Order: sequence, then structure tokens, then C-alpha cells
Amino acid sequence: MLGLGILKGLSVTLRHLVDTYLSDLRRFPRRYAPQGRARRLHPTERGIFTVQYPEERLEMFPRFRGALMQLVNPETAIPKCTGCGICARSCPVGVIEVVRAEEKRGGQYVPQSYTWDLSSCLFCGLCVESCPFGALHHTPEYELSSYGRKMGELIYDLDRLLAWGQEYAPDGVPPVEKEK
Amino acid sequence: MQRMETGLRTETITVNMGPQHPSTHGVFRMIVTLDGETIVDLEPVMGYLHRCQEKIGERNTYLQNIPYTDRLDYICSMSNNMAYVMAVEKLAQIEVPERAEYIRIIMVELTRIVNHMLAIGALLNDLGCFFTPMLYGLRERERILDLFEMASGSRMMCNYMRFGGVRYDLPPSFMAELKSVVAALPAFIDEFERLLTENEIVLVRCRGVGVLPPEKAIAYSCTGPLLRASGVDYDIRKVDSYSIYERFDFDVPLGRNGDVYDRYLVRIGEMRQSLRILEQAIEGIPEGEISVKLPRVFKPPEGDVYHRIESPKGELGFYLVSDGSTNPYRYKIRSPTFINLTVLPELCKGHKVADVVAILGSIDIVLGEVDR
Amino acid sequence: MAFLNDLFVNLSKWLSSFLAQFLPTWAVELIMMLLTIVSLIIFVLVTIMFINWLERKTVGRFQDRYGPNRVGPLGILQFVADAIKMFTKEDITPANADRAIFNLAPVIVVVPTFLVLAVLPFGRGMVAADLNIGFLYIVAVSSLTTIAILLAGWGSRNKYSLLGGMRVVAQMISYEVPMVLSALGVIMLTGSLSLVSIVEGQSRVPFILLQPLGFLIYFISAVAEVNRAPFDLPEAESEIIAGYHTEYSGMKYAMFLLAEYINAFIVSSIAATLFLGGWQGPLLPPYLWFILKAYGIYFLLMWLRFTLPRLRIDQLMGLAWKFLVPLALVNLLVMGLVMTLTQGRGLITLVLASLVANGLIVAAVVTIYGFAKWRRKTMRVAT
Amino acid sequence: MSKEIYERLAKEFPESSLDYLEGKDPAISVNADDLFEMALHLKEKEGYDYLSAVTGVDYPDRFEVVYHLYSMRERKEPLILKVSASKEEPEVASVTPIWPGANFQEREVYDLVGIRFAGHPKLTRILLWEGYEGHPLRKDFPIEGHRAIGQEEPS
Repeated sequence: MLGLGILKGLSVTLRHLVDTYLSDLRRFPRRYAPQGRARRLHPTERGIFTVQYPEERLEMFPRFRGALMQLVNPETAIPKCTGCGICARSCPVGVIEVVRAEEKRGGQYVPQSYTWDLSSCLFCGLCVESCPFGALHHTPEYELSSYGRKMGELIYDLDRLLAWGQEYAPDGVPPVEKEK
Repeated sequence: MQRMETGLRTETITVNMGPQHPSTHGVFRMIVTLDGETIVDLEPVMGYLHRCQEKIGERNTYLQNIPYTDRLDYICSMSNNMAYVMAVEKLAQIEVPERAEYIRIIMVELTRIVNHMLAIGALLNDLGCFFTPMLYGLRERERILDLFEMASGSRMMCNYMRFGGVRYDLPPSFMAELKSVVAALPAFIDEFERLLTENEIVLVRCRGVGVLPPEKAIAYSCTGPLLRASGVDYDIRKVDSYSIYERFDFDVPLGRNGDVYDRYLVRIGEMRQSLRILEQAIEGIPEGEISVKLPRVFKPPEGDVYHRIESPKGELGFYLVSDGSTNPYRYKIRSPTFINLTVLPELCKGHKVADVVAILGSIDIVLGEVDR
Repeated sequence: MAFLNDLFVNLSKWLSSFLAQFLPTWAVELIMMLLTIVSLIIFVLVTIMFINWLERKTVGRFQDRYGPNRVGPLGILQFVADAIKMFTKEDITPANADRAIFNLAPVIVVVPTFLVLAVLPFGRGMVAADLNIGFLYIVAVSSLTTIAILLAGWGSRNKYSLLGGMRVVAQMISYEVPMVLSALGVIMLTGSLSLVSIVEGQSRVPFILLQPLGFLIYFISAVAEVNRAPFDLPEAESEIIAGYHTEYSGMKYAMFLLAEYINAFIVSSIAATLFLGGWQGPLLPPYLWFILKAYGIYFLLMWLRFTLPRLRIDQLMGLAWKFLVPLALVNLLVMGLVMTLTQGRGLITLVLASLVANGLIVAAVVTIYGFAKWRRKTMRVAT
Repeated sequence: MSKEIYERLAKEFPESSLDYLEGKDPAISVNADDLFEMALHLKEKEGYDYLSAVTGVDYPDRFEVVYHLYSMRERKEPLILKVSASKEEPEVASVTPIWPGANFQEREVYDLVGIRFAGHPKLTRILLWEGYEGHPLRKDFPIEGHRAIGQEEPS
């Protein structure tokens, strides 16, 4: 009553103000620590909480549902994808288009073309979930914005997805499965 | 009345609050008739975010609808997942493994905390707090969203639950992180309360504003914190005790006066109760299977079911009609905030313009769910 | 040290004597006056830049974030970026607006803020015009802002603006009363309306020790007077978009913003002058003391703004007329009594007596409040 | 539970053609003409004070409105009422006077399925705009809509 509650509230915000300076002092002289995020997100940590994006980047969890990638069988160097199109059918918005190649390669079907239209993708992961061959996976890639919506900008083809596969899972094992 | 005695001719003015307005929580419009600053009449107009999700739901297969439920109430995707998934499980009579039930309850109760933090933060924003409580709430929310991301791969659009279980098992480090978050949250809620609960300005702005008597709350089909703030003891977790809620010991916080302040208190109380449930769930979670195997082409039997859960905003129900094919014949979403909005004009009449935003904030709407 | 203390005064003396060598007296006077005005304007512009940056940095810290940190070191150039953005924005006049009034309002709104600066004593001898009715002048001039804002609200032909404009008139006129009443106590103590004499009257003890209640009332009504949270109803974002400046963009909007920030700074300076002893203080040069005190009060303003929600219009009026005005009157009466009773008994007696008197007033308020609450409770039980 | 209420209702309204529908959620099928009386009876006498959901379904041979009733005060078992309406002129009595919470839901059903509710205080479109053609949740409504928005843009 009579302003005591207001004073209490004021003390809370003041404490936050002071805490940010204290946490700065503790990290002095580094303002943006690349590994600062783990500490900052620690539940008992007080002080500055935000991540200064270009300087500090969040490390994605292995399950993070970022851009799609196509894996390659490391022994045969042939894409694991057989172009069966189950992913395309499981997609609620139909952003995947697969055409199976006429000829087999190394004893398996391969896709002739595979396009992923980012512009209306939900990133729900149902395609990855439905892939019977474990060929399709998520990358931790999230900086996907672009100035156009053409092929290579918001529409990705097989080569791009395979390149991501090489980058994030060169041994043919996606990050999710390395979790344990 | 007094004005008429003085003989001055006064007119009411009609103001369109929204669709572009800072405190309509999205694109929501209220046609407000004002006498000076007092509300004479108010008419909510909605549908600016309408995507006809129910039609999309009829086009999709049962599984493809799960990511769409994420986008209903985009703050509580986990509880939307759960309501839909449980409705389909009821339709197809699928038994869920125990571990999956525990995982679901952990996720849904975390969602409740997230939602109430945002609801209170947004309410205080509407009252004119310059984002401070909102950002404090968002900061804690971020920690919980990290848990969601760790488990499901996405912060907000989790798409985590599946018919007969959940998508993945919990990651190895999840329980430890969860424990530390749950251990730290009471201190945060205490701080939130120190900042707001006794604040005189919050008190004068919220007490006695938008009073909803219990009879009216029931008649208008209000659910969730809005209903319980009016003192009606009706929590679907207790009433239906769906999933495994009967195993947990928790109370249902009730309000006394049914005003904006009581809704705030009920939300704070529910956060604390959710923490209690979480602690028990952490204790009791067993090892084991996390989902049952379903055929790749999932065709539930014919019939119709309605299943409802206590989502953070109220009763979230799914009414499904199946004709035995892979797609639902009818996919109806009973969204809590859409129906809670029915009572908005009643609550606002006679109050000031400033109270309208407070009342709207206390109903806690999300337009993704109102408009579907 | 003495050199630093009177840096600006000496500078102006030196300049005027230098000019007097080859110019007639009236010309020297004119040039010196112009120089004063120019330096005041520069001071205002620098202050607004700094305050804007400071406010955004502080709100960031209050909310566990850094605030602007992209433009320049520590984001200090953020204001420049904002200014460039504002100047290059399209200047929109609504089709149905009352053009003359709409365009006039942003000009009028900045005038009083500059006028008030003329009588503020920034340091020993650093005052543009030492009016003997200084405080009266401030009160008179600063109420012009009300008109400007009402013009803006009316001229925009927007319902939100109109609501904002109406709120401004109600709020600013109401809060002027307790503001002046609380300052009267200070004027009673010094016996002068001149701000310079008020500062000099505090050479031994700042008036906040004699009038803590007066300071509190002044501070609350000053916050309301400059429309800052928790009394920012005229531009309540969550209710009426931006109130009276909803329709303004570009430069005109910048004018309102400028007036708002400068007004807040001026109000803090006046509070520092009236209650905190103005430029008086040990060690540091006087003008630094003045700035420090003003920013100290400004920090309080920011702190309130970033913590509290805003009041409703009827509660706001109630606070002014039902609480602050009676309290200010009682305070005035009690101060008069104390001053009469302790006349000629030395300063310490006066300080102690005033503190006791203020304590008694607070105790009385608490008692009445508690009684009213108890009464309400028993009445509710009875009915 | 629903069975008992069905029997009591059948006794109370001997003239009306009630039907008990077995299923995962047992329901009572009600004649459209008796809906209002029966709803009033259920609220006043049986304690079903809370109308949870009103749903319109377009079946091949009929329209159906489904009411999910609960009792908040007495916590009875849920009760589901199903009312059929003709394909040509679907109209059902509005229950908004009984449960005000049905207001927006009935407007929504009218908007999306096109079932009229007689006696509704303001039966206008709620989610779609005034002047919209057709009712999207009818099965004969094309998924891509009558007229796609922004069709003139090259895809």
C-alpha cells in the first residue's frame, strides 16, 4: 500500500540494471564471448541475456530442423536417395519434387532431379521422418534468406542438398544419430 | 446523465481499434463506440488471419495435420499437438506407452509456463509497462524453448507428438537441463511477483476491471484461466483427468472476483502448479518405449470423436469425423480463445478505453487460434 | 581549480572585454546575447542526442540486454542514424487534416522548451537571463506546450489524436496545480521567485532536506507534466497508438520527440535547482554539479518509466485532485507553521522541525488511508 | 450415462423422434424442430450449463450440427446432441438465447458450412468477409477456392 509495492518493483528492475553491469565486469574485457551462450542460458545466470548475433552464433542442437540435405553412401559415393518420392508425398505443402532417373546406378535407383522449394516449407520434418532409406536429413543451416526466389535462391536442387550432405555428414551419418 | 442536464449536445464517436493496433495481439479489430473515454459498445471483428485450417485439415492426411496444429496457437504448439494426437488416438484406439505420456506431460506443462509468462508480459505491456515484464518473461521462456528445441528440433513449431507416442526420445542431456530449469523457475516467478503483484498501479488498473461473474462465465462458455479467475473450479486436467494427470498432485488456482487482477493471479498460480507437476514427472518418468508402431499408411476406423484438453488458454478440443480413409472427413478445432472472445463486449461495456486493452490482454488471445 | 570553476563565466567576460575594444557597448551586448542563445541551442541538441542514447542504453540494461550497439562504439552514433532516418522520411499530411494547425503544432511545441532554458542557472553566473520572477516565468511558458499538443491532436483529424489531445489538456492543467503548490514551499523558504536566488539560498542545505514531501509532490507532478510513464496517457501506445502525434512523420515527428526529451531534461533540471541545490556542490565545478544532479533526476524518470505500467485517465485525475493537491496544501501550511515557529533558532532546528513535520504528514496520510480501507471493509461487510 | 439421459428425454418429449447413436462418443440425435425445447430442458433440468462446441458437418446426404454439452457445476458425463438439416435449406434453431457462448460458434458454422440458425441475434459472417461467395467447409467447395487471390501474377 501507499507506494511500497511500487518501491518493491523498482528494486527488482534496479537489480537487473546492476546485474547487467556485474555480468559485464565478470566477462571483462570480452563483451561477446562465442561460448558465452551456454553460460548465459544457465538458469541461475543473471545479467545480459541476449545473444549478439553476428558476433555470437548459437550452436544448434543436433536435432535442429534446418535446411534439408541429401546423404551419400560413403562406400559407393552414390546418393542414398532412390527417388521413390515418399518424402514428396508426405509433405503437407508439397515443396519437394522428385523425378526418378531411368537407369539404376550401382544397383539402386537414383533421383534424376530433386528440388526443394524453401519458400513455402514448414520445416516440419515429416519428409525426413518418412524417408525409408535415411537419405534425407536436416542440417543446422538456418541462414537461408535470399533476395530472389529462383532456383538456387529459394529453390534448391539435388547438387546443393548433396553438397550440404558432404559438409555436415561426410561419413553418411547425420548429426541426430551422433547425439549419443 | 449529467451532461444531459447541462443541455450540451454530445455525440458518441466510433473508433476502429485495429486491425493495426499495438495491443490487439495481432490483427484483431474492435469497433468501439465511445462516449468521451467510456465504452458504450464494442464489437469484435476477426478473421484477418483466417487460413481455413479446417479445410486444409480435410485435405491433409492425419499425420500431416500435426505441423498445422503447431500453427494454431503458435505459443503453445506442444499442447496443440497433444490435443490433436489424443483425439486421433481416441479415434483409432491407440495405447500410448507410459514414458511417452510422461514426456508429453512434461512438454505440455512447460508450454503452460511459457504461455502464462507471455500472457502476463503482454498484459503488462497493454497496461503500459515499457516491455520490462514482457522481456523478463521472454528471457525465462527462452530457456524453456531451448529445451523444446533440444527435444524436438524446433523452438516454437515443435511438431513433436505422434499418434501413439512422441517423435523422438528425450536427448541424453535433457533431463539434467530440465531439472536445472525447473529448479530455477520458482525464483523467477517470485521475482515477477515482487515486480507486479503488489504494485499499486497494477492494482488500481486491474482490480474491479472486466469483472466476469461465474454464472456469466459458464453461460458464455469461457474456459481456462478466464473461467477459473471467476471462481469456477473447472480444470479439464482434473475433470477428465486425461492422459495420466490423475497421478499428479496439483491444485487448481481459483480467483474470487473474476477481474483482470484475478486472471493474473490465476496464471501465476498455474505456473507454480505446473512446476509441481513437472517435479513429480521428473521423479516418476520411467524408461521404455516412446511410441507404438503404426502402419505407414494410417487409416483410423470410421466414426467421430471429440477430445479436449486443458490447453494453457482454455479448453482446446478437436472434433474428428473419419470415413475410414487416410484423411479426416471433418477436422474441427474448438479453439479456446475464439470462444472466450464471445464475452469480450460484455466485459468492456462501461469501462474506459484503457481498460479494453487490459481486458483483452487478460483474456490472452492468440490470433492464430482465433482465426484459424 | 578556480579557473575550471568559472570557465564559462570567465570565457564570456574575456570575450566581451575583447569585443569592447573595437565595438560599441550595445553591439557587444547583442553579440553576447546571440552567443548565449546559440550555445543554449547547441547544448539542447547535444543533450537530446545524449539523452536519447542514454535512455535507450538504460532501458536495455533494465531489460537484460545491451541496447543499441551497432552504430559506432557502444552505439553512440545511433542518434545520428535515427536522425538521418527521420529527416529523410516522407512528410505526410493527412488528407483531411487542418493543414495550418497541423503544421504549426510541431513548431509551437518546441518553443516553450527553449524559452524555459533562458532562466535556468547552469552554474555560478551561468544564466542567460536572471529574471526575478524566474519560476513564474517557467510555469507560464511551459503551459504553452498544452496548447501545442492540443493543436496537434485537433489538427490531425484522427480519433486517436483527438483522444490524446483531450487527455493532454486534462492532465497538464491538473498537474500544474500541485507542481506549483509544491514549489511554493521552496519559494517561501527563499522569499524569491528568481531561480538564481533559490540556488543561492541552498548554499548550506539543499531544500530536499527541508521539504522531502514537497520534492516528492513536485517530482510526481513533473513526471505527469512532461507526459512520461507512468503518466504517459496522451501518447499511451497500447491504448491510443501514439496519441496526439499519431499522424506525424519525419521532421515533424522529430520535433515532438525533441520537445518531449528536452522537457523531461528541463523538468529534471528544475527539480535539481529547486530541491537539490542546483549547481552547488563541493570539489567539482558548478556546471558539472548541475548536470550531474539533473541527470540523477533524469535517471529516476527513466527508472519509473521502465518499471511501471500507466494509470487510467480517471485515476490520474483522482491522483492529482484528490491526493496531490490536498497534500501539497497541507505541506504548504505545515511548512509555514514550522518556519514561523523556528524563526531565528538556527538552521539545524529548522531542518529537524521540517523533517518531523513531514514525518507527521506522512503518518497522518497513512492513518487516514488505513482508516478509509478499514471503513470500506466494514461497510462492505455491513451491506 | 448418455443412455439414461436419452431415456429421460424420450419420456419428456414423447412426440419427438429421438435416437440414440452408439459410437466412440455416444450421441443423441435430435429432430431439428425440437432442438430448442430440448436444449432448454437440458440446461434447466439436467444441469448442462456449458456448451463446449458447436460443429457443422457436411455429410453427403445431410448437414449435421453437433453440440458438445458439459456440466460445469455438476460435472456430469458429456452429452452430444446431433441435429440434421436438409441439404437444400439447412436451418437449425439457434441456441444462443440458452447458451450465449454459442454466439460466435454459430456464426462460424454459418460462415464456413452455411447452416442458418433461426433466432440468432446477429447471423453474419465472422471469419470471412461480407460478400464472400460460398461456404468453404462444404464438400463441394473447391480446395483452391472459387477465385484464387493474386492469380494474375505469373507463378
